[in-house]
Order: sequence, then C-alpha cells, then structure tokens
Amino acid sequence: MSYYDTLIFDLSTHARKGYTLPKRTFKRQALPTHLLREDCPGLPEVSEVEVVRHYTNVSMKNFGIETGMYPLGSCTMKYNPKINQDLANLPSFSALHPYQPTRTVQGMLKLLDDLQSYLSEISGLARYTLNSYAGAHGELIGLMIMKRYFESRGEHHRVNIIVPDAAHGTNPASAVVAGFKVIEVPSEKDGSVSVEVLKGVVDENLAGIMLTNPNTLGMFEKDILNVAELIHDHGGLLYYDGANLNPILGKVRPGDMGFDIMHINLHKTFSTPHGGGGPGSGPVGVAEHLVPFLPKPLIKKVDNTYHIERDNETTLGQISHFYGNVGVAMKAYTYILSNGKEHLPEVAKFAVLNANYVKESLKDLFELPVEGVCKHEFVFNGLKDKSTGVTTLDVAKRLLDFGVHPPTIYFPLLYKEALMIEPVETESKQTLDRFIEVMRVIAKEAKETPEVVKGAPHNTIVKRLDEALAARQPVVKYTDIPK
Amino acid sequence: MSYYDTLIFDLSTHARKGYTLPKRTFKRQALPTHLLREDCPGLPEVSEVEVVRHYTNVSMKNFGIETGMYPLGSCTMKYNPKINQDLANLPSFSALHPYQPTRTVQGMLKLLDDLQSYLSEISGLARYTLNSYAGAHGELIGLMIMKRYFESRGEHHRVNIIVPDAAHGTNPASAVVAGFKVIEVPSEKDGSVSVEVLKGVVDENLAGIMLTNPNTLGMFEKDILNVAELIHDHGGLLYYDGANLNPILGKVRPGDMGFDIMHINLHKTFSTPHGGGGPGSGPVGVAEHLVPFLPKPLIKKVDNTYHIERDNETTLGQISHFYGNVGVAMKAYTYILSNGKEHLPEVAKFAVLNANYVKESLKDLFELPVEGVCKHEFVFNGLKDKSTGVTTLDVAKRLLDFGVHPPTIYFPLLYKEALMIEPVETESKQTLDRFIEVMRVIAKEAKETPEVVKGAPHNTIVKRLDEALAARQPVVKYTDIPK
Amino acid sequence: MFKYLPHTKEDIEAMLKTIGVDSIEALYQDVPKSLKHHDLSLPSSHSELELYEHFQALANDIDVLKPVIGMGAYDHYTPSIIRHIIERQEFLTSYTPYQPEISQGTLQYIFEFQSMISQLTGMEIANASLYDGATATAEAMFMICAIRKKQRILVSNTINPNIISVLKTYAHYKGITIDLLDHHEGVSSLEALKAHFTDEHAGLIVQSPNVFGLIEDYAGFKDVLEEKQGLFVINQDPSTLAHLKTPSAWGADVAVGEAQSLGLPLQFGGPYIGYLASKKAYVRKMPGRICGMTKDSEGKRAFVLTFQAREQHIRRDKANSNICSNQSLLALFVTIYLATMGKKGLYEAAQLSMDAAYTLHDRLLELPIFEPVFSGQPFFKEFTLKSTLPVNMVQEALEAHGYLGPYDLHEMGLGDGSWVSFAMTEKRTEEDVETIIKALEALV
Amino acid sequence: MFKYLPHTKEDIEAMLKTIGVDSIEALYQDVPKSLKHHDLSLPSSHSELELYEHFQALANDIDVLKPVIGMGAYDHYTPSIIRHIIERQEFLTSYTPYQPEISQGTLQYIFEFQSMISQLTGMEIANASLYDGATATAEAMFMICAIRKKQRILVSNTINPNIISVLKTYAHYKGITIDLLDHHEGVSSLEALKAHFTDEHAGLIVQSPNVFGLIEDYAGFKDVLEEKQGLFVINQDPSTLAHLKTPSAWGADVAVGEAQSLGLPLQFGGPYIGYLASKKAYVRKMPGRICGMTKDSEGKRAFVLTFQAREQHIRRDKANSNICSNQSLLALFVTIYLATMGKKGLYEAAQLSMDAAYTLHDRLLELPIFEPVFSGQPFFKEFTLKSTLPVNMVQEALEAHGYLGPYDLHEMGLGDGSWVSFAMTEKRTEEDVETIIKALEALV
Ligand SMILES: Cc1ncc(COP(=O)(O)O)c(C=O)c1O
Ligand SMILES: Cc1ncc(COP(=O)(O)O)c(C=O)c1O
Repeated sequence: MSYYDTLIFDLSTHARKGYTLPKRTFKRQALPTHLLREDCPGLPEVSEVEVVRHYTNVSMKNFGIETGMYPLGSCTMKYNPKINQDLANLPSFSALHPYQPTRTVQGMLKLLDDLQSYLSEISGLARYTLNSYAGAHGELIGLMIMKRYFESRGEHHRVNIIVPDAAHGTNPASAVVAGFKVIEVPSEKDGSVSVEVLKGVVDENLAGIMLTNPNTLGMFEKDILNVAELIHDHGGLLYYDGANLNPILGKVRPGDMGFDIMHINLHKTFSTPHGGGGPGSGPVGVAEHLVPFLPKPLIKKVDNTYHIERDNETTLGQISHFYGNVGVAMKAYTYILSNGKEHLPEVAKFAVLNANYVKESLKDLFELPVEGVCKHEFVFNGLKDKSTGVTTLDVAKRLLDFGVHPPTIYFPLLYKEALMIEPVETESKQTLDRFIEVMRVIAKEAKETPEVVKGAPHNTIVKRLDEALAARQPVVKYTDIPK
Repeated sequence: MSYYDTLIFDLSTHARKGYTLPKRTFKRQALPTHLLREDCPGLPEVSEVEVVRHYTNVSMKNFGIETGMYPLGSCTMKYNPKINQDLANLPSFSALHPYQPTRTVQGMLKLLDDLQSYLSEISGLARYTLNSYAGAHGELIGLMIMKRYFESRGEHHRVNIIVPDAAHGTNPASAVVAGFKVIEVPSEKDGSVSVEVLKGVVDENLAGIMLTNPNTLGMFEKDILNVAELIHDHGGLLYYDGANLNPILGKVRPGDMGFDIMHINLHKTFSTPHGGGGPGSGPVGVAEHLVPFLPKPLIKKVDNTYHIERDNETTLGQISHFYGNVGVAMKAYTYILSNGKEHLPEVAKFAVLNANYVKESLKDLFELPVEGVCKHEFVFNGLKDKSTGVTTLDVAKRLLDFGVHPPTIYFPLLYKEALMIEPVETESKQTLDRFIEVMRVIAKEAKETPEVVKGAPHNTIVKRLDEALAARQPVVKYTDIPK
Repeated sequence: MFKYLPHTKEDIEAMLKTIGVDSIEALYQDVPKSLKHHDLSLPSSHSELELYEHFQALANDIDVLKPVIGMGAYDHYTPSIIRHIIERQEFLTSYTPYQPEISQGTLQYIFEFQSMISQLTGMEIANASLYDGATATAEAMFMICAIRKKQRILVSNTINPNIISVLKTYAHYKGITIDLLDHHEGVSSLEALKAHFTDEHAGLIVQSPNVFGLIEDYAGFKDVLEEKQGLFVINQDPSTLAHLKTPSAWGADVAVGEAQSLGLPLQFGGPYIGYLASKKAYVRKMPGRICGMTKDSEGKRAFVLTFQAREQHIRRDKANSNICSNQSLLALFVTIYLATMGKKGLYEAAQLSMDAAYTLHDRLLELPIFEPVFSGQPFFKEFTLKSTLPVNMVQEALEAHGYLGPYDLHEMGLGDGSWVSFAMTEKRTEEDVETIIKALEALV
Repeated sequence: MFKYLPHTKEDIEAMLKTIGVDSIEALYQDVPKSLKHHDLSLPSSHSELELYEHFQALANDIDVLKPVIGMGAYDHYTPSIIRHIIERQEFLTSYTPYQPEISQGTLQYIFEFQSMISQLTGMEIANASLYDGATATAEAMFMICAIRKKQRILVSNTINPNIISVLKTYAHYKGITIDLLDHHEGVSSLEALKAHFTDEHAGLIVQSPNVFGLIEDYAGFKDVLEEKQGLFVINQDPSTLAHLKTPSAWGADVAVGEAQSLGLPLQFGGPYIGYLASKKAYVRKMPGRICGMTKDSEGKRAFVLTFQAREQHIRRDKANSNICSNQSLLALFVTIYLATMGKKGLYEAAQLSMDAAYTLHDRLLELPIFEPVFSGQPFFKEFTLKSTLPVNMVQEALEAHGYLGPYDLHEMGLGDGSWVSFAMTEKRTEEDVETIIKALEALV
C-alpha cells in the first residue's frame, strides 16, 4: 500500500473540530488584554476521524514487540503483558489526585509500598524509592545519595566516580550532572573491570564506582566480591546499573555482591512497556546505612498504616514533583505478582539460555570476542569474515528486510563493529531459530552478494536516511519545512 | 516487510501455555469414562506472546475504516467512534447476566427502552424490538410479523411478497425463510418500482412488499406514497429495508412514507462497528397496529419502571435467546446521544452531499445510468469507455494499490458493471478529492496502460485469488491442508 | 461543526458548486414536500463528558450481581489479551471480507475459527458463525429438513426452553412441525426415541449438557435414527468439549451451539455467537459463510469466502437461510480464547467449573433446604435441585450477599415451582461457596 | 510452564545441547557459589483472575475524590480516542527510535509534538519531552548555566514549592547557587528583580500561572535581564497558552513546564510529561532528544533523531544532562490531545475551567468563611483564599461530599496556616459548585 507521508498539520482545515465539550451556564470570564496572546497557536483543526486515521496510519510506520522479535541489546525488549495495562487503567487508581489524604488512598499506598519491598527482596537492598522516572534518573539520584552520604560524613573531597569505558553513556553523564568527577577505566577484553586497574585509581578522593553485573558484554563479573572489597576498603560506595538485572532475578542479588545503591529499570526487567522511549521508571534502592538519604517524599508503612513522609532532616532532597511514574510502577507490580516467586527465577534462566543458544548458533559466522557462557546478552564484533566490507550497520539494516528488529549496534564502544544481542526470555526457540537462520542468510549474502546487504534495507517504507542533512539543515517543526 | 503466512496451529508446541487459572482447593471431580472424549481436541498450545503477536500480524493483513476511505456501497462504512466502545465496555453494563432481576437492572433497561423510543422517533414507527441480531434477521422477523398479522386475521392465503429485482439478496431469502412466496418485479432504470408494474402483481394473495428508499441505486422513490396506497388498498403491508436510512435521518421517516414494518442496521446508520462482518444489530419497528405481534421477550416501561415481558398471547414468538446484541445497541445509543437532535439530520445531509459530489466529479469518465440527485450512494455502470476491456473488477482491484477500499461491485444486478459508491458523511472533501483523483487516474490508465489495471492489484500482500480452486478443492480447516 | 462531520462552510460551497445546486436542501428536491419531517424530538448532542455523567447516572440504577446461575449465559473468565486484540481497528471496523486481498486478516481468523470448532466437535466442516446458539439450532433444523426434504422433526424436551421456543417460531413460519421427545430422569431417553421417531422426521435435535445441566448419553441414538434415515443434531456447550465425548463421536450430522461460554462477557445477553458444524457432504446446505484456502496468482496461500454465492448474491428466493452479517468479531474472540487457553486451559477451566459446581451441589444438599430432582446422569457445571423453601426467599438471601441465583425453573415452565438451577464457573471461589452456604443457613 | 515463558522441555534440551552444557544451572557456573541466592520471599504466581480479585481488594481501600484542587495536577478531560491510539502496540511497545527506517511512527509524532509545543510557547525549537515539569525546570536551569557559564540563578518564590525544591536539589549537587526572588501581592515583582538580579546570575526562572494561581505580568522583565545578559526561563502551564501571552512574547529564552494539564490522567502523580523549548541558538545545550526532518536515499521525506550523540553515545563525561528514556508515550498522548482539541478546543476547555473557577471563587467569597489574600493580578483556573475556619474543617466538609479540596498551602510552607487553594477544570459542573457551597454553608 502507499506510503503515508502526511503530517497532522497537512490535514488541518479552518473551523473543523475533533472535540466536544459540555455546555455550561457559568458566566464567561474575560482576562485583561495585556496578558493575552495576540495570535492563535497554530494547532491543527481536524475532525475526530481524521485524528484517529492519521495516528493509526502513523503507527503503522512503527515496529513493536508484537510485530516481531526485538533483540535490542541492553534494552530487555520482552513481551509487555496486557493485564499490566488493564490494571493500571482501573479508575480506582488512575483517577487519584496525588494530594488525596493518605487515609483515602491506603490501597494505592499499600501497592506502592509492597512493590518497594518486593524490589528489596529481589535485589538484596534495604529500601527503595519509586520517585525516579527512568534508569538515568535513577543513576542521578543514586549518585546524589552517595554525595549526600559523604557530605553527612564531612568527606567533601570524595568526588571521584570510577566508570569503566564499556559503561552506558548515561553512567558518566549522571556522575557529572551529580557534580562528580568521572574517572574512566579501561575494561578488560571481556568487559570486566580488573581489580589491578582499579587499584591504580582508588585514592582518598574516591567516591564510588558504577558497574553493572553481568557487565555490558553480558559476562558475569567473577571478581565482583574483590572489587567491592577494594572499593569499600577505600571508603567508596558501589553503584549498580540495574539495566542488566533480568538474567539474575532470583539467582544473585546486587546487594549480596556488595553494591550499596542501585536502580532498576521497571520498563526493562519488569515488562512495563517502553512506550517509544518512555515513560520508564527507575526505582532506586539502597543498603541500610544509606536509607536516611533517600529522596523525598517517601512512602512508608508505620503500624499497618501507610504514610507519605514529605520531609526529613537527612534526605538528599526532592527529585520529582510527586511520587514518580506511579502508573508504570503499577504495571511492574502486576508483573511481579503474575510471575510470583515461582517464575521470576525462570525469567532469568530462560533469558540466559536464549542468549547462549543464539551466541553458540552464530559464532561460526560472527566474531565473538569473548568465549564462555554469557548471561542475558552478548556482543559480536561484526561478521567474522571482514573481507566483504559488510559492516554491522549493513547487517542491521538488512535484518529490517526480514522483519526482525536489529540488535543494538556500535555499543559498547569496546568493539569497533559491536552488535549487541539480547534475545529475552519471552522468545521461543522457534523464533530464535528463525533469527539465527536470517543472520546466517545475511552472512552468506555478505560473501556472495555484498551489495545486497550494503544497500539494505530494501523492503522498508523508507530507505537509509541522510542523518547529516538533518543536522546541517535543521527542520525541527512544521513551520520550518520549506514550502 | 515480509508476508506473514503462519497459522496459529503452525506455532503450536506441545505443553506450551498461554493462560493462567487460579489454584482452587475444591475436590477434583471425575466423570464416568463412557461420557468422555477419548482424544484431545487439537487446539494450539502457544504462549501468550505468541498469541498476541500472531493476531497482531494477522490484523495487519486487514484494511479498516481507520486505515483509509471505505466507500462500500450499501454498507455505510462510517467512522466508528471510540466512545461507543468505551461506554459499552463499562463493567456496570457488560458484566450483567441476562437473568438479573429487573429491579437490579433498571439503568440498563432504561437505556434499551430509550433507544427503542429514539428509533421510533427517527423512523416514525410506533414501537421497536432490539432482539434482532442483524439486518437480515430483522427482515425475517419483520416478515414473521406480517405473517402473524395475517394469521390473526385469518388471511392465511396471503403468501405473496413482492421484491424488486434490484433488492438486496437477503430480501427474497428472508421472505422464503419466513414461508412466503417471492414475486420478483423488474425495477425501472433508476431502480424504482413502477406503480404500473405493481398493479399487475397485486392480488388477493398479496402479503406485502419489501422496499428500501432511497432505493438500491440511491434514488429516492418519488412515488412511494402511491405505492403505499396501492399496497394498503390491496390489504398488504409495506416492509422497509433500513440499510439505506442514513441519508434520510431527520429528513423523511419511513413511517410517514407508509411503511408498516422496518429494520434498522445499527452497525450501519448508527456507527457501531462492523467487526469484520458482525455483530450487527437490526432492531425491528412496527406501526401501531402491529405492535401486538412483536417478538418476545419485550422490554417495556410501565409506570416509570422497566419490565421484561416474557410472553403474551399475540407475539409472533421468540427469535433470539435473550434480548439481541445488547452491547451493540449500547453503541448505537451512545452515537444517538453524541449527535443529538442537532447533528443527526446533518449526518444525512452530508452523506448526500458527499455522494452527489463524487458522482458529479466522476460521471464524465464512469457511466452513470441515472442522472439527477442521488441520496447517500449511487451506482456507476463501470467505465464509460468500454473499449478498453477494463472491467469493474479491474477498477476495484486497482483501487487497492492506492490504499482505497473499493466500492461494492456487481451489485445491484441491474447493471452489468455495477460499481456502487457510498462515500458516507464522515469523509472530508479532501479525502473525497483524493478518491476522485485516484479514480480518474485509473480511468486514464484503463485507456493508456490497460494491462496495469487488469493485472491489479500490484501492491497488496496477496494478488488476485483463485476463487474457483477454493471451491474445487475445499480446504476449510487446518487438518485439510495437504502436508 | 461537529466532531464526526468534517464539512466546513468552504467545503460545502465548493461541493455544491461542483454538483450545480445551491443548497444541500436542493439535494432533497425529489422528496415529496408532504413527507419532509422537521425537528427530531431527541436528546441534545452530548459531549463526551456529559455522556460519562449520563452513563454514571444509569449505572447508579444497576446492581451487578455475581451469577451462580447459567441458563445459557455463563460467567467464565476472559483472558486479558482478547479485548486488546479485537479492538485493533483492522479487525473491529472492517466489514465482511468482500475484497480478499485486503481482508486476509479476517479470512485467516475465520479459517482458524472453523478449524478450532472442527477440533472441538469432531465435525468435518464448520461455518464462520451464526447469531447465537438458539438461532444456530434453528438453522440446523432448516438444514436437515432441506437435506431430507421433510417438514417434521423431533426435538428433545431437555433442550433449554428458550431454544425450543426459537425453534418453534422458525418452524412455524416455515411450515415445519416439531414433535417433542419426553425425557427420562432429566435426560433424552432412548426408549422414547425408539417409540416416537418416524419416517416423517427429518431428524432429532438434542442438547448436552441439557437444560438441567445433565450430560446426556446418546449411546444407541444413532442406530435408531439411521434406521429411519433421520439426521442427528447435537447442541452442545463447547466449553465442555475438552472433556466430553464429541457430537461427531455420538454420530451427529450437525453440531451446533452457543459459544458464549468460551469467555464472552455476559453483556446482558449479547452479542454472543452461535456455531454450526457438519459433515462435508452437507456443505451446500450449510447456512452462513465458509472460508476456504486457495492460492493467489503468484501461488501464495491465501483465503477466500467459498462455496456459495451468499451476500448480495445470496441465493435469493431459493435460499434455505437468509443470514448475511454474522458474529464475526466474536468468532475472532473465540478463536483467540481457544488459542490462549489451548487444549489444556480449556480442560482446566471446565474442570474448575465442574469442581466448584459439585462442591456447591454437595454442600447445598447438606442443608435441609434442598433435595435432588433427578437420579442417574451426572451434571457438568450446572445442576438442578428441589427447594423446600419458596424460591424467591432463597434468591433474596443470596442477592443480599451480592449473588444472582438460583434460577427458578418454573419461569421457563419446568418443574412444579420448586425446581431451581445453579451454575458455577472457574470464577467462583471457595469463599463464594462459603458465603452462599452461610447465607442459606441463616434461613433454616 | 508459564504463559510468558515459551520454553518446553524439548526446547530446553535441544538448546542446551547446542550450547554444550547439560543444565541451565551450568550457565551460572561463573557466579560465585557464595553469591547464589535461593528462594525469593515473594507472593506466589497470581493468575489473571486472582490479580483482579487482589486489585479489587486494594481498591476497596481507596476512595476516589473529585478534585477541586490542582497544585500541579489538574483533573482535565481526556478525549476518548487517545487511549485507543496510544495503546496500539506499534506505539506502546516500541523503544527509542534507534532504527529510523522502522520507527517513522515514533519519529513523526515527536516531530509533531515539537511543532505543537513550539506553536503553544512561540519558541523556535522544542525537544521530545522530559520527565516532568519540575525536572524540566531543573534541566532549563542547567541549560542556562551552561550557556552563560555561570553557577548562580535567580528563582521567583511564586513558583510551586515542589518545583523550587527539585531545583534546589539539582542545583546543590551541581554546585549551582539559587537566590530567591520575593513576590509582591503574590506575583514576581519587577522592582525586586531590578534590585536583585546581578551579573553573577545566569538567569531568572519564573512560573505563570504561579503557585497561587495568579497570572504573572512580565512587562519589563526582559529589559532588566538583558542588561545583565541574564537568560529568561518561563515555566507555564501549556493549557493556558491558547489564552495567555506566550513565553516567547515575554522574551523567554527557555520555556518549560508540566503538560499533564493537557488531558493526562491524574494517576496519583505520574506518568506526566515535562516540555522544554528554546531559541534555536541554544539547541546544542538542550537536554533530551530532538527529532529533525531529512530525506532517505530515494529522496523521500523522513525523520531522525538529530543534533547530538545522545543515548548510548551520550556525551558521557562532558554531558550537561543525563536524560535517556523520556516520556515519549505521553508526548504522543499530548500530541493527539492537541490535535483533537485543536486551537479552538484548547481555548474552550481553558475558558470553561476559568469560568468555573471564577464562579466558585465569587461564590466562596460570599460565604463568611473566606477572604481574599492578594489584590491585583487575575488568576486563571486556580486561586488562593484565606479561610477563617480551620482548614481541615473545610476539607472534611467537602470530603464528606466526595470532593478533594481545598489544598492547605501551609503544607508547602506558604502563608500563615489559613491560605487555601482551589482549582477548577471543565469537568466541574454547576452542580459541583452548588454542592460545595451548600456543604460549606452548613459550617457557618
Ligand atoms: C546499561 C544501561 N544503563 C542505563 C540506561 C538508561 O536507562 P533509561 O533509558 O531508563 O534512562 C540504559 C538504557 O538504555 C542502559 O541500557
Ligand atoms: C440493502 C441491504 N439489505 C440488507 C442487508 C443485510 O443486513 P445484515 O448484513 O445486517 O444482515 C444489507 C447488508 O449488507 C444491505 O445492504
């Protein structure tokens, strides 16, 4: 069918209406003219069917998890159960104003408090706040907690945060935004941090380290207990980036590994949808000694009643207007209850099984920099046969032609042709087998008809985009479009 | 992207599960084995994500009203408001068992009774039943009412139902199923019935006539009052097929035209969705003297309380297990309240405006058998230029390539190359202009590159189908598929 | 301007100009003046907010009760995913798949639906759905009468009286005569069949589980029927078909029924969905749509409506059925339900319903209020008892606790005024049973 | 077997064989034994039915009140179509548009969102959304500090204290100093600005309508700021922007705010959505994602994320913002809201809110309970009064009738304990006003 290339503004016609509002008999109020805008905002004027048809056609230009496999490394694109949505939409919860007296919202608070406890149990940390809106926000809050902690001890000189070079970009960015200095350390070939390297950078200015385990290459950091000891011995704290929590649910707990602070991406591990890039939710958990520094307001249970503590002496401060993305938290809560203690550990196991299966099935054709069992994801350094000139970008674009969402590419920065595959546990062997088959076909094409791969995608509604043009001649809104 | 050609059975894998059920402690009951099936039904075993992904991909092979224009003549494919759906899904209504005591469901009964009254007001008939499931079901019930009426008068000999040859196939079929004899009369060139022709077939055996007005060609039957007089003078009744009600809402009423019985297709005129071919709803309305014969059970208001009358002496009998498609009726009710008395007449006016606009914009290229203003739809007899060999089927298939749903084709049977266009009022002038443009392009192609049109569709996921093969080698279920 | 009507003043003017008239009114010039109607006496246009307020007001006059009855409408569990899928506009807003190239979605699920109904019933071919179980049974009656070219049938009086009532209506106008077959201890009786089935009958129609909830045993029925060339129609609740012997195994020629029990919301009685399946030999007498597999011009597998010129070209005055629109979206609903539940889930849900029903049954009989009615055949999820207290007293006791039940069978002309019917599903809990028993204990 | 986990025994065996290990446990061989955790102490797996029962139990402990307060969360009307569209899986389940060829849907709505926010604020460029209005304001603070390379800003104390609180937190850790600007009669004062804005300040942040609901007048502000090269940040409720002078018209360099008022459900405080728009000159200092138009290799128009290596390649330790996931689905929500309401509907909804608020305001002042707090600037849909009765008495009177309000401003440290805030929206009716007045009359 034909390519839908219409903007909502293109459909706008003077005086058309898409809404209805009640007729009220209130007296009409007029404001002083000097406070009023003189023009009219150029919003579209369209009928209801035009809005619906437009966004339906726009949606058809997107690929979702229910379209097909979505093995985007580091993003845990698992199936998002519909029941999560249905329960979060229940009017008893969705119609609540954040300032209802706590007396009238005990059921809501119980849910949130229980979720906090479940996250504690899962991660081995003492207490959680749900106020954080996403993973990166969680990192920021976690780092603020660190800072507040050192402030409380008068250790204002502790400003160094160690971040491995393989880490996600948000890690160093969060550290900077929290006012720390980033000490980047090189990762080992398997993405791990070496205790030896760390020894070289820990000093009296050490504030802490940001890690994820399994690490960015999907490998479990075997030395984690030694790392924790080293950092703690030097008075520092360990921050755990929870993006990789999925493969260790019910298997190992960051708290037990020695981490002091972590965030969890509810939109990843706990299946609340990603929504095209948000809303997420990034609850932050801390070990017992850091509980006093959690941000305000804080949901708390005292004597079987739930309260919202709006302030305290030691809190790091406020980092969100209300209590975070409550609607998202409800979905994660539903997911935890759906799986229960029986199936959450299976989530981890099957995520790991799937990743290792795909890795072993493709490593003859794709370059695997690190041998050995991985956890939920792994990284290829592009095609093994580099002679074809076919890059990771080409492979990714060619996957589009087969209806598969490409893995994450060119991350981590450790490998030039990084291709990061996270198959997730909700994919069946059959789906994995089809992915493997497609990858093998592409590897074969790279040898035999490289131009097919380099010219990909061929079957998508748009072909490769000129990204440079977008930055060179910025067109960022409708009225920027040259007529 | 690649063509999705998987059946749910293809995905089935032994022991996979897509459901959860509660654990209960009830004692497990065993039935005697001679009552039990020995095999296991071959239902698919799939995980939840497989079900969701499968049917999502299956849905993508369909064209809906929100995909694009859907000018399917006689079907009134107007926009289906979402609010209809939301209100019908409200648990207070959707969770009701049909045998709840009427005392506990006064709100539900009030809604249904009010809907019945609104339909009366709109159509000029005394009373409605909502028990009928669709248009054809309404026809059947309407004809049973006729028969019951004649029975009550001892006129058992009245078995003739006059049906114009232009009528929808369900009209004669319903008459036969209700035990009548069909007298088919030829239509005039403009689809109307001539009083002269009718005079030749009305005799003492006359039971009634089935008409629609505007007629199947979209033309208003100007002579309707004379027809009604003729039929009534001969002791017969007039049945109105409500499929064409949309263009006369608030303008003319079938009751005022002399019709005694009619059905309304709620799924057409009143915007409840068509659902891929149902559920519809075909409420039947009758003039005062036929009220006693309405089917049971009947919702009734007596002294401000709503009752369900489950039986009476004169009823034609029961024709549905409960009270019809209540969920569908709720959507029509919502639609009537949304439009209100202000906008319902506009619905008609704009439906007529749209049809005439498209007709006038295309009649230079397509053969218009009947000049003059039409109502909500009209029929072309294929392309004007018959020399190209391009048929109506070809035009329809070529429309698919442009992302437009084709009009109804080869109906009515009056014209060999019938192309029946009903643009509906929810389409904007812009959308109509695009349709007109596409139709003109196709007419041009028919002249210049007829093979392109004859070979259409070119851009659809499947091409023209071998319909004969399906009947010759019937494969009607999964296990019929040759391995 | 109204949100569903995109016509602006400028649009209207331009369109009228093209048409060559100067007002929309002129497009109604062919309507006799005397007929023109003015001013509908209807409510004013309601905004969405006002609609919500209005429905809230209606809802205030409704008490939703938890059903512990069935009588043709069962409160089964609906998997959450179904509503999300069937509300995709591609399914929800499309119509009958007249243009198969852009309707493969609808056609494919019809094919899957037919396949699943065939699996459940054991029959060779199923159609794309009918209005409800009662009208489906009437269609089956027409079908066997047409096949056998006879105008008389035998109908078991253990069938739900509403279905019999619909059968009678359809039969009456079509000139078919219905004879009723008496039951023995609540189930259709082979002896009675032998005694009453004649050459004049096109066939027999029965229901299992029947109106009393009892599972019928059709051993020997087929032999009796075959002797007189009678056709066998079994109406069966499909939710029982993971457990019970199939219509095909009992020798049915046509299997029909109401598929509401496959997770459809109660919705005050509709939309529900009738199914009909039969032997392939009878395909040309089958009512409704049938989807078949074929190939496109490039050899790809694809689906089409097949076998009959239905729809606008329906067999007109030679028709044996007039159905056009059916319950397609509900066929999709049922298809997704059966895919989600699978063979195991369907079995489990029915088992849980049965377990709950037997538990309630046994607990009720422990009370001095209830006595058994029939002895012999087991029931499935619905059962009939005799109440020694006035039925409305029992009903009111349960209603006070938010339950709907038991059903007074006398309202359908069954029994002596003391017969009541209960039904349970997998949605009813141990707690429900306890509450009900306690509520009733208070009566004694 | 569990419904979200498709692995069968056979699958697992085959996969383990390919991997070359003999148990899944072996895939955890690299995890130190001492770390392995056993048995999560969590609830058992809940079936969907049990989840519904559980949520029903929670809901029984909730009373939903009709808000007649705002304080950053407004009970506006949501057009019905929005939920249906945003729940299409193509939108709901996809992630950040890293692969633009199959993400044109997301990219296009971001482009439309940016365009609409630009139209509302009058600014040249808007981003793809931020977490909420408060953090967006903090991001704006970082932005102007980075542009001016200064570590001090002036913040009006008429801004909602929660936003100030968030600003303080962000500022503190980043080493930025915040000075507060005092108000005059409830609005930011030009005189005070003149007196307190110095060369050291990167800029000024204000809010309109402010915490008291008052519309601020920024005449002269820009001149004062420009003299000291101060940048001007205005936080404004976008639902007021069909009426009120735009941030751009007041001379803002950055416009930010919370867009929850554009129809988002209250949802106990989130998810909401922050917006941020600025002059094009500052684009490289803007936080968050920006979508731009470009062409594909065949010249077709298409959209991409542009301007910055964000995401995994985010500017790492040179970053001025760390945001990655934002509130994309809510940006879609707002885009559909604004498309549905259009310029006229947005105006009307705000006007109805304002009309209801002024009516309530005037009626309340007729009671002997309330007195005005400020004189001068008009309010929009939210207003502040002084209560002569204890605030909790007033609140309880309304709660008894199902209303939430008024808000006790003292809880945010504002006023002397007698200041209360009310807010109205187009959802509140004449009947609501009457009920509230009657409830309060009963107190006097
Ligand atoms: C390893 C890692 N850390 C942090 C983040 C940031 O999380 P969010 O996008 O929720 O802010 C991501 C998300 O992509 C990630 O993959
Ligand atoms: C003119 C006419 N009459 C009757 C019908 C039958 O209505 P239904 O499909 O609702 O049974 C139709 C539907 O296509 C129709 O167009």
